[in-house]
Amino acid sequence: MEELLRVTNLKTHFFRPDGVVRAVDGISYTLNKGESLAIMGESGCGKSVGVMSLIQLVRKPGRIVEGQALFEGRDLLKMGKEEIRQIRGHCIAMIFQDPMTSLNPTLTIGKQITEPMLWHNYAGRQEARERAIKLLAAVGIPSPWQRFTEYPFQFSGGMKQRVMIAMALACEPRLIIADEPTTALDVTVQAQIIDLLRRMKEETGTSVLMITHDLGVAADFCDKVMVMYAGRVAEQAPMDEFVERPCHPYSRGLMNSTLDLGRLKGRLDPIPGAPPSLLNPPAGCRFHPRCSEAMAVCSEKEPELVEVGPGRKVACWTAEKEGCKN
Amino acid sequence: MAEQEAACAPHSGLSPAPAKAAGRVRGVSRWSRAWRKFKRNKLAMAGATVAIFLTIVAIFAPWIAPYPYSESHWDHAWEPPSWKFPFGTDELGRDMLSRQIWALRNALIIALMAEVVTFVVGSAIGATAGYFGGKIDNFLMRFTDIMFAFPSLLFNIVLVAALGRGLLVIFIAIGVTRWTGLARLVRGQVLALKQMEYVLAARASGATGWDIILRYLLPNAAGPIIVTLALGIPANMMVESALSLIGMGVAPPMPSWGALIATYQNAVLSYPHLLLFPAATFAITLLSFTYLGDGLSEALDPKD
Amino acid sequence: MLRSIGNRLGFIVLSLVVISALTFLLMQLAPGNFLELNVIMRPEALAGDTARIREVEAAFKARYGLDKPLWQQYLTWLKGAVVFKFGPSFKYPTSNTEELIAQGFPVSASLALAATAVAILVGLPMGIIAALRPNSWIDYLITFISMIGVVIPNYVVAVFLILLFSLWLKLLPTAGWGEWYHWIMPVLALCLAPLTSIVRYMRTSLIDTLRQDYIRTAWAKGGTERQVIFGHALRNSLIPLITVLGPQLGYLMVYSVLVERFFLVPGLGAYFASAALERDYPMLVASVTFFAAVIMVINLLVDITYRFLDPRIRYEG
Amino acid sequence: MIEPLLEVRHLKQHFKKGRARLRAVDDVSLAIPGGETLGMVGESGCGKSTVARAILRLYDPTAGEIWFDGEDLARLSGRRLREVRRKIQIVFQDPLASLPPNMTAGQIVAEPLRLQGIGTKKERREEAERLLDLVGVGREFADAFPHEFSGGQQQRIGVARALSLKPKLVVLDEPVSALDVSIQAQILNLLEQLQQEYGLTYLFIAHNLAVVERISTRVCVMYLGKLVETARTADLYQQPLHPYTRALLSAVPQITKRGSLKQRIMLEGEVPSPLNPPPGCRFSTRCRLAKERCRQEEPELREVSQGHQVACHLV
Repeated sequence: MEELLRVTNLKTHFFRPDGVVRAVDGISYTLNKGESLAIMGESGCGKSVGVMSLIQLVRKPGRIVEGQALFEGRDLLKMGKEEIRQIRGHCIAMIFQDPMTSLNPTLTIGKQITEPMLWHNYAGRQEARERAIKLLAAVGIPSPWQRFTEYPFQFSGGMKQRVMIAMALACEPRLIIADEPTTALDVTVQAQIIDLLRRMKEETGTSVLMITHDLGVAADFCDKVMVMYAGRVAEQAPMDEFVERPCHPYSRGLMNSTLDLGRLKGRLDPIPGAPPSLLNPPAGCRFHPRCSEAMAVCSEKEPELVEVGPGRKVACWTAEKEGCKN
Repeated sequence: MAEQEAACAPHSGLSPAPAKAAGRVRGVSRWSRAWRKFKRNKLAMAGATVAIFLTIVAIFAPWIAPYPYSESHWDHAWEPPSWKFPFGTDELGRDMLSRQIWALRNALIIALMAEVVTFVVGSAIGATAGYFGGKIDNFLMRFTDIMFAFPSLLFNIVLVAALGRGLLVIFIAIGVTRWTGLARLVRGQVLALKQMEYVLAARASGATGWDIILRYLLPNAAGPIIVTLALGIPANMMVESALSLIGMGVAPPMPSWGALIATYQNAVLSYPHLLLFPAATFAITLLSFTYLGDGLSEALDPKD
Repeated sequence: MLRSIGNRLGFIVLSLVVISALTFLLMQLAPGNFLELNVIMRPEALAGDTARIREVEAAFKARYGLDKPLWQQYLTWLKGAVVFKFGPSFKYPTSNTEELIAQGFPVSASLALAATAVAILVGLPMGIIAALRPNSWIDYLITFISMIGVVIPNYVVAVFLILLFSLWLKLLPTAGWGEWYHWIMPVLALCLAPLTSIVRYMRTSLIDTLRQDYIRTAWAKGGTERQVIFGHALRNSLIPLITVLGPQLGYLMVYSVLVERFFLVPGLGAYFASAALERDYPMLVASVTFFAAVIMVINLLVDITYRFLDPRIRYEG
Repeated sequence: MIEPLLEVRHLKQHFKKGRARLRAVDDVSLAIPGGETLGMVGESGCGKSTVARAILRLYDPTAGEIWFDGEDLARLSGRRLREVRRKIQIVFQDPLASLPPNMTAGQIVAEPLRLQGIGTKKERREEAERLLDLVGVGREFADAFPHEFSGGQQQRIGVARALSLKPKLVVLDEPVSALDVSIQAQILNLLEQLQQEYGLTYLFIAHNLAVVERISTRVCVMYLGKLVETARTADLYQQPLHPYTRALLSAVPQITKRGSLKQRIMLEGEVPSPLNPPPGCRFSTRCRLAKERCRQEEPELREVSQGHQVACHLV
């Protein structure tokens, strides 16, 4: 398979008056053409900042400190303002979490969908209009001709997210970044949106980076998974293997905390404590204060991300010693 | 929870639980946090310092002012600033510094008393409307809207024209035209707080109306109310001086900034100090109180 | 939409009735009345001749209908007010108050409009620049200047303007009316307050808008700075700006009272101030009602424009 | 059948919204036996939170009865209501919004005791510290303020406050929805443990079906202000009868059955506005099986097997 994106040692820090928040602190991963990768983790683990860095959308006081992100062989992080602008919405499109606030309330849906096509000279005015209406129909919006001239507040939450998807697809991007695309939606609507995303992905062959904290959504949609903890990568794996056999103790903890329909068992076995402050993360492995398998070395040296199987990498001293357990 | 990562909200989401030191953990209340923030704000601290200094000067005006405000030194009329009369003298040889100190005292008394009126009327009407809602709310808010539509400066002038130029009349006049804003604010706060889950929790535990007002609504609505009142002080001073500018302020010979400015506007070319000094001291006074108020509003901003 | 405009108009009428009635009533409570101040107290006129004083008083009262019961006086006044006839002034017995208003208002209104225009032309770019470079030295400078405008009343500004232009630079006469250059200082003095409001509003509103999710969407779509800032952010901050400008215009009308006096501009303010001082009640009641009406109508127009510009309100009514 | 601790009969809670009428809860009946947990699920705007607040008498019910411990709460007011209130407590969704920012953790937990006039100040303080230990916050944090805690800790304080009056019934309104998964599991464990220790009865409201399945003895499903199905947990999850329940269950993405969403029952559209609910069965606009009858006649909730009630013409 052809490689689309290779991120190496990406570091994005926030320089705040009270100190440096290491939101993303050296993450590396690859994504192939047509693949979908789930980036998972809890609030504040850096998953959003990590992908926003790719298209240089991190706001001050945040700054990309180090790293490389090769997209079709070109480094996104080294690009100038104009160069990265031509990537955004054209080669890499985004879908955001909250469809309610992610659309401009004072512009018509039609204008907002045609904008990326006009901005990138993808199509002329008339062509763009026709394509936008086609896209609206494709994402399942009834009477697209009429809705083209309507405003976001006239759409329900699920419909807005469909519009966001249509907008992302406008210029036939090679990569779609979906940042918690269904978190703000009800379950039945969430299912509709995931289904739509899957269909669109199959039809267009685009790759997807999906950020989510919902293991169910990730397992349902993605081919690969990357688990992040406190700004670092804990584990990377093909989804099937991960679901069967999570390797990092944190991944296992997540799995044990996640309730699944029909998976009744005794006491839940959650991870104790809470994620650390990124202003001042613990020394050694960042997970060690909450880890039941921590050893002496864990509090001293930070484990490297090592390969434990085909496409599987883990950053954990136990795995380094014994490979993947259970 | 909605993911609030550093990119979206750089000031939230990452603060850890209170550090577990040996023994008890001392919490930091919102008030002490606000104070720390206020102390860091240099403009606000400067404003506060000057404002406190001016307040002390106003309180002790009879002892601080070098001369009585209406004492004439006939042989020193129209004098420019000198060691004896730092701000010069007027046509009757009265010391301009002393007159401005008394003007400050008057302005401050009127501004503060007007704020008291504003606070009492505004919070009573706003709180009643917000707490009871329904018809009472409707009626009170309609009334507030009408009063709000009244051009306040004109209403002040009419009131003073009708009731005389006494100190009492002036501050009541200013107070009764300014309460509408506070009433709306208090009503909004009460309406919002009434729906807060912690108030619902208190009601579910059997809290009565008074418990809720005294322990929940008041302490939590205090911030915005304090800010509004603080910023009302310079605003009131402006109204007071506007009134005296057109001759509807405190009666002479009691000095007032507006009257000082009005009196000497024609003398500006020959005796600029008679206009420059009052305008400057007045401006400094207004600036200091405004910086103080602005600083408070930033420090008490609940957003972070 | 039409229905709510109708409601608002009804409310304006109600407010005007309440305001005028209140002013009318207050005027009756007044301690020194026009006669005492202007006729009786002047010794050279009547020299303590009590009979003569009574005569003059009775004639005066009869002329202005003051011998009738209060409610009747008010109703008569109200009837006239509906067709913009406020009756004769005390001070200028030969002119009706509406004539004086008609003379003064255009001057005050054009001053206020000119000041607003200057404020918009200067304030908008200042606010936008400050918002685009928050916490830079230019932002601090603009914020500081605008702070001065908030706190320093226009007549104090007028003092500094006179000191600067007339005393030190000797460019302009201290006061006067009729030539183009007479406009400079009043407009400058008046425009500072609305300018400040515009700068402060524009700055906070634009900074706030730039933080919105939909702006992030626009960046992510690949918009240039011009496309995102002017096409998305500015547009959304400008719509509510008119709700800030409306009240400013009304405020300017009232506060021009102070500045006009200062520069001897023959606007409504001059009449109003002297009416208050000399207890010219018909003039006071008429001008308070008139000012209130102007302010409320401006606010109504602002509201309608706002509803028209913001699609959310336009469609939901 | 044993006498239920809480029985709600034909509860209606309507709100005026301008000229319209918002039927947030429209004729809901339910019962919870002592010591059990009733789970309540449904999508946003279905009225589940309104039911919770109505039970706590935070509203005046439009119609219906709320029998608790032999008394009809819907008819109580004043002092008697205040006394009954100590037996029912609530935990809210947003952990920070549910704690007063001007009080310390200790004060917050002691507050219900103070409001009910129980104990001296010192005793209340002692009890608050004991409760803070119990929920895993630790008494050494009694003097810290809500904003100084993490979300999970804040929610624990909320639980401690709810327990301070030793209630019989605790209404949990989406208590874990705002928390990260690892914290969610901690709180769920705590709730289960407290229920066992103190014999508490829960009304557990959530939109997460897996969480509800885990903690509930019985489950009821709400749609647009109506109860559409209720049954023992295992019955409901294994044999859902109402088309809405089925769709809801199949819409949940599952880890163990990857790609299961591909075979799910797809629901068209979204929930209609409760200001203007459709006539007949409220689900008929989105129901694939809907017949003419469904669009005209409103189905009653009826028992189809032991303890399993459904409101659908087609079952």
